[in-house]
Amino acid sequence: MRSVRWRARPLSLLAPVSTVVLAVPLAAALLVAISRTRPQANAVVCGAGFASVAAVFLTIREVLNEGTASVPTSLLYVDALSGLLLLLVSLIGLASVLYSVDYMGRSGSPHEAAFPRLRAYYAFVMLFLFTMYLAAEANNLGILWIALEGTTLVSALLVGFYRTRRALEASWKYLILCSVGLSFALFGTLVLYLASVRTAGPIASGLDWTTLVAVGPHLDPGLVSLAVAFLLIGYGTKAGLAPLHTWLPDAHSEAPTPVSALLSGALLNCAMYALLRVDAITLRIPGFTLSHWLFLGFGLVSVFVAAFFILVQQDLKRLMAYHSVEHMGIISVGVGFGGVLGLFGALYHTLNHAATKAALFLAGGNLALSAGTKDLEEVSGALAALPATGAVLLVGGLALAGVPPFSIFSSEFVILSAGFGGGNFVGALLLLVGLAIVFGGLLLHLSRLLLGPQRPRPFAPGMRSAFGAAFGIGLLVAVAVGLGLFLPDPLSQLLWAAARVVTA
Amino acid sequence: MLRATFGLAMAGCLLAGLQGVEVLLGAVVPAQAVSIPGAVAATPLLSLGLQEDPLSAFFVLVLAVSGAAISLASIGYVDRYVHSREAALAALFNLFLLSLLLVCVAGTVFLFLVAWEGMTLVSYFLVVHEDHSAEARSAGLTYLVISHGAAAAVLVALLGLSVATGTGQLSAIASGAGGLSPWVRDGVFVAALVGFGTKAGMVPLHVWLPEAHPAAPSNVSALMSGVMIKMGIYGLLRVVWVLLGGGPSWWGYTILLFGAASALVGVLYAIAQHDLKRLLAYHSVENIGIILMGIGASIVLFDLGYPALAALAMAAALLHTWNHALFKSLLFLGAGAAAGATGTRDLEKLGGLVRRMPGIALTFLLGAMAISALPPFNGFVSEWLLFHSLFSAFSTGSPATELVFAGMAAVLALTSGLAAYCFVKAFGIAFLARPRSEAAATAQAPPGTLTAGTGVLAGLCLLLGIAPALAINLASRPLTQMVGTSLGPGTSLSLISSLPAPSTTSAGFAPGIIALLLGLAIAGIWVASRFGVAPKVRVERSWDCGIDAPTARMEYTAGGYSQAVTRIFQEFFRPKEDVERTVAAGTRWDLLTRVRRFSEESVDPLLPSLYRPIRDGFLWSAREVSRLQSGRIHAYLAYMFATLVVLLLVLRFVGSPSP
Amino acid sequence: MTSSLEAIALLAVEYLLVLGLAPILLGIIRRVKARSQRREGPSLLQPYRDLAKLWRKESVYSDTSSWVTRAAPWVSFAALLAAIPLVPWFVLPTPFSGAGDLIVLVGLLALSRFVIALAALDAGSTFGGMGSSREMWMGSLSEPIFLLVIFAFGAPAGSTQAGTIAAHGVAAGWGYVSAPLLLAVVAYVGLLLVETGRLPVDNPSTHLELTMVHEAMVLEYSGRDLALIEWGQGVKLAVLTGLLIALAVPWGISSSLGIAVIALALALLVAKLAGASALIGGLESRIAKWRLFRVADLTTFAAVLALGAIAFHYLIAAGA
Amino acid sequence: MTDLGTLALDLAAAVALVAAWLCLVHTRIAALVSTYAVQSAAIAVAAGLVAYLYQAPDIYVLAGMVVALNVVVLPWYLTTVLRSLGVTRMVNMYASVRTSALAGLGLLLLAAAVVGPVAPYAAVASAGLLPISTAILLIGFFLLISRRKAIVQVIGLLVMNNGIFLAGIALTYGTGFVVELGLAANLLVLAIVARIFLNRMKDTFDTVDADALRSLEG
Repeated sequence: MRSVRWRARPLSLLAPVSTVVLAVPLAAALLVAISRTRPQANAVVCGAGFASVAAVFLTIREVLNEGTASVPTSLLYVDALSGLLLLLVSLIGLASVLYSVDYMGRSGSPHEAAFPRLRAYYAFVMLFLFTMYLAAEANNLGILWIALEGTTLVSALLVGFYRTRRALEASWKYLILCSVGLSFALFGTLVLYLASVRTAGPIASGLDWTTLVAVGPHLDPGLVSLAVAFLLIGYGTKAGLAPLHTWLPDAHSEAPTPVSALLSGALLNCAMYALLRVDAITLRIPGFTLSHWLFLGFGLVSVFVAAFFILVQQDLKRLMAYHSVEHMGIISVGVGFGGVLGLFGALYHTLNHAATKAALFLAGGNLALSAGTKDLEEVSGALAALPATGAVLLVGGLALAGVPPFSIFSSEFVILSAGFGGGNFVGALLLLVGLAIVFGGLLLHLSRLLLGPQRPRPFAPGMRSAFGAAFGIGLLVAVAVGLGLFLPDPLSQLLWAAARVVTA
Repeated sequence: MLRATFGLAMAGCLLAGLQGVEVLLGAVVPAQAVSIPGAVAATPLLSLGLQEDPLSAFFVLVLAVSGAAISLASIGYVDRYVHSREAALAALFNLFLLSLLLVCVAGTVFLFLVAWEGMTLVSYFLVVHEDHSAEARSAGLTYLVISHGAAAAVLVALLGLSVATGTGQLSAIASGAGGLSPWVRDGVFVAALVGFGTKAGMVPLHVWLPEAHPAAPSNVSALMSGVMIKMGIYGLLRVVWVLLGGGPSWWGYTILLFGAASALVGVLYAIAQHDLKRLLAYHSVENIGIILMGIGASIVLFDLGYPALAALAMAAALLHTWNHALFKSLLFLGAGAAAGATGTRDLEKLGGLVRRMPGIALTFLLGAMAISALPPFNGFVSEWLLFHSLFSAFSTGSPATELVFAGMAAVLALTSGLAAYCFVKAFGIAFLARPRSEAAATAQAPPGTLTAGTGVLAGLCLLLGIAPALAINLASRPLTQMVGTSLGPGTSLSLISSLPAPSTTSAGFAPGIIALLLGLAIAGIWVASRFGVAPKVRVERSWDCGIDAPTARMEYTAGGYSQAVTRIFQEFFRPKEDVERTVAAGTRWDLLTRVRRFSEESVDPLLPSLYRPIRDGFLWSAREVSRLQSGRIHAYLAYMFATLVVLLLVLRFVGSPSP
Repeated sequence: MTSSLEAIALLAVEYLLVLGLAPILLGIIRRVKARSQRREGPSLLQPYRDLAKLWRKESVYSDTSSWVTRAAPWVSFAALLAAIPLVPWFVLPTPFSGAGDLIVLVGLLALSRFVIALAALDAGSTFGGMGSSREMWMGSLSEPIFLLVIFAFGAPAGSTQAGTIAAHGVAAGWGYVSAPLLLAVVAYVGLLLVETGRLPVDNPSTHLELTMVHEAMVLEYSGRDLALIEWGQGVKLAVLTGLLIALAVPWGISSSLGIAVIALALALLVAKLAGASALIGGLESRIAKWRLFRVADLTTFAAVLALGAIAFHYLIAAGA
Repeated sequence: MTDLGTLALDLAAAVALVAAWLCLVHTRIAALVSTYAVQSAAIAVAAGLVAYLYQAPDIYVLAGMVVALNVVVLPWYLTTVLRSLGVTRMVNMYASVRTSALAGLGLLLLAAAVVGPVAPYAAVASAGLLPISTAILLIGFFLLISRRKAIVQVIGLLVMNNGIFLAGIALTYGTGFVVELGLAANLLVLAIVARIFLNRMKDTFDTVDADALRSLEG
């Protein structure tokens, strides 16, 4: 933590630290591609994971001090909202990379991959992280779109990494559905640009966030609402909002475990981030409330649809995937409630959900490894058999269900306060009902999975001496639990600043 | 190690209790924020503050006294009867106490909710701790899910108040809630009644209670039934009286009616139970109903403009809260001793335990008399107060109120009569006569601390029955806090004292004198029996109509005992009878058939008729909805298409709705 | 207000009176029933002889019974003794009137019933269980009626204290008589039959297994314990009859402590008690025993009457 | 700005729209590919016209890029994919040709109805461009929904992207060079990634019928 105390300036003599954030995964991808041995590749990705976190911390420090971080080109822009996404991606990235090493990277690891394939896997993971960092730092909405489409392309390959029939099916659906969705997003972006051009004239920076925010109050509401419709369908698909979420359970359940964690914890939030940027622009238009109703509507539909799927789910990873739909819905509802409190709650929730869900996916991977199946019907009594993994699943599961004192409860509390405070009683009540159903569904599964009688077939030993994986999961659990009652000042500042980026 | 843990719990309870007494006697504890940097700074909504006002202190005291006794009993109980994961049980037990305490002293909405859900969660783990069977898990899950729904209602109530008054501090809400619109107040009331009513076990939201309480280890059952459900009462009082400052009459009538329904339904189902702990659990429903009747009556009387009478009703509610905490903890501990020593909770397999565990039997009997509202025990005092507050409606001159209240008094009397019926059965079948099973015949005496724990509680039941002024004095500050007036002077701390007679009626009750009379009468009989030649005493077999040796199978069974009531309330119980007959060879007359086996069970009709359909409905729709994820990418694309088209059409033809 | 010494003296008189008269009330009822059946019947003093005989006889306990069996008659009797001062017998204000009101009286009767019902289960015989179940069942049905009756009697006086109600009646004179009072009295009589186990609810003179209630409970008792229980029955009858008298026809109860007035009040009381017992006996000899479960019908009807009395109270108040 | 120029622009857009409709009625994949090429060419022409009419030289580069990528590279690439997959030439559709054709008309009407009110805001004089590009987008989407073969789905995606290109070029004078280069690169990568999966699909399932992928449900 001492590194945070460094002044950011000396480092920025070479390049702004925000650029370092982008450069690290890109460089790591190259290094991995030319690595010769397994330990080399493992070392590179682990190093990149830690380096990214360090660079992100420095960037955030700069953001907190200066308001924005310095960037080499006007195509990039880093403010508190970006900083939050960077933080998320780097943390989940680190945990997932560390897990990957123990899960499939080291020789003798349970899912050990052949070296050339491992190399490709690592390179793609690094590229995946790069595209997400790029999304966070993009100023131009076009670049943002490119970065998100890039995440689709790279992660589709990662989803299909196992080359099984199911993985192939999942990745194909993921590719097509998200590409179609993103095509709509692109169309929406163009319409937004059209609105910008009509207001600010045909300038090259017309798609820049900074420009759009500046001209925001003068944008034409008709064009913007058309743009919002397409952007919401587009990025909403990627963010997993129902009924556009159909790719999500497939991709999350068939991807390798660390990739599932990345998809759920980081990728969905990148799409939500794009939506927030759009929302921020529309918020500048006086009297423009359409996007709030859309966020609210999609959010509630997502929560309820997910709730039903959760009730009858039979696959561990799909269960978690539907919880991602649910929580993206909650975030969306928070955005829909609006106000700086609603946004604060939504962003706080983003952080909490990312950490919790990633931890759950990784621990779920452990469980699937030991149990030899993801089928919920076939696993029970895991808490006694696998105390550590079981405990993480228990804590994570309860946190996910919105039980205090874990962090998700706190953010849901804030979101509901924003709802009641903003006069959205019906919305807030519906959200509560949805959450109650989800709670029931999740606990139904958890109680059998963890507390039920031990199944006759014994559990296999999981990963051995997996310190990295343990560290990664521990880090996430610490975040998921700790943020419930304790929000460190810098983080709280970051969240408020990010919320004000959207609302101010 | 285990001993130390429970010892620590007991010490903690005693300390908390002392603090509570201090507050109740007039000390003022300043509200304070727990200083966690960041959490408070992030948003005032998420601040964690503690407060201990008189109402909190009263419930802290309720918790502390029962908690200390249960902790004492737990030392031996866990040592003897819990055979797996004792350490986890001990840890959870202490966490449970902590969460209960936090609920009482939470000073902010956020902390209250955290503690509230924490309490549910910890107790859930305690419920599923002992037994890994599907039934126990299902009981736990039912409990957890219903409680969570209730917590959502609590959240609505508190958050609604919080945002309406713009503060998360409970103390600040109270001062800001006066100016709220009736709609908001009514909404908060309904949400609070649903939320807290569920936790308290109010009919028809009680279904979780008889499932969950018996499944837990008995020391935990004692804590759940004795203390945890009181937190529902605490929350209701906190919201309705302290935060909202009372409400319109219909709030009171609503609570009164639900209370009466709880009392009656609770006791009737208790009678039909043959599982000792389930029986006790249903009695919790009954007693919560009695407490709710007091609360409801106080709201009505306050709204009619009689704060002194409202104070009387509220005193009844508070006193009964404490009394129930004492005797229900005692009874569950006693049941735990019986169940632990015999390995069964089935009344039909118990019996004769009075000889195997005389100490437990005696204390259980005292607890049973207390819960049956018999003088000179504490249960009678609080019910007397409640009868009185119901009677006092005569002085309000409102015919409707008085007729309703008279009806309620009849319900209350019926309830306490049936409770006595039920406890004669429970104690008589479980502890008296011949053992009905091998296990009961060979039961070991329970550990000393367990008996000591029940002994302490039994002593308190008697003490508060003889000198209720002790408790009423302690309740006077909470009473003043809620209804603005207490029960007036004349309450002294002497052991023999008279209950204050409200000025409007000239009724009086001096529990001390009644106890003295009882004592003198018994002494008199003893003296009389010393006169003359003491006749001989002989011990013989019971009369069995001349059959050679009476056996346990000839005893009256629990099922047989409760027949009298289940028969006349047949429509209500809808018992499922299972009769197996064999017809004697060569006859076709019913008279010659022989009933081989007869079993009867009464299931709570709310479970199959109200809750199961809801659950099944959810599952059914979930299965239907989940067919949407058909696996066909074309379908998925079509969803997307449809969404887009709908969105565009809405945009075009409806436009953006205004806020 | 009376001094405490006087109060204690009056209390002693009350105890002597009630304990002494209790058996003879049973004797009167039996005699009236016998006469109505054209029998001579036992002497009025026969109950005293029975008690004296039982007091000297040896006690037989079941080998399965415990201390509950031994303690129950004492506690039961003591509860009835404690109830005696709660009833205004012959003087107002009643000595120790602060000790309790009619609700306390209900509680003490319940206590008395509870312990005996428990003891009935102790021996492990089938009859005991049956009697216990029935007795407690009837008791639980009678309690709400008792409360309603108390409310109905208490409403005009604004008190649940028997002494206060009686004083109200004495002061009001003929104005005390009203329709609600009549309804309440009828309801109370129904209650009295149930509480004291008279016909048509229970037949105290039967020992037929299938019909007995109270007798089934105390089947295992003998000797002094049985004496206490039998005597207790008499005391209970005296207390409930005395209460009926005080509430329904309170006139004649002395309001001062002069010797002459007290003596007159005492004489009146004895006469009223004897009359009431004779009435009960007469009533009993005119009805047959009902099926057990029809008791619920009786109590329901009594409840209707009592609630009607309360409603009437308001009708009259509104008319006045 | 001349009327003639606007007319030419409209004509080019109309050709692109007709090409999209044709995609709906073709039953052979090869024809689909060549129609796609024609449509791309029409869009390239539109781009050139915009560049000429508005003196925006960078749009020439864009037009060139469209020609290179959408008219030449992608159709060629698709053809090789088709050949290497060795699938049958038929399209295999859920909706019949007649239904599809009517749907094409309906989608145009829907696009007109929805974006019509805001169409006059288009930067370029022709008010028809926004509805037409929206219609092409929707028709591409419809192709994706109603055609079973995975490769046709890729073509549908490409048609959608053509609609977006048209909108981007004709309505907004382009969005900046870096962005457009990125878009094009993405399209190319998409095609490559799709081919990877198509090959695997062929190897694994022995078909490229996307409808065969239905084991993940619930």
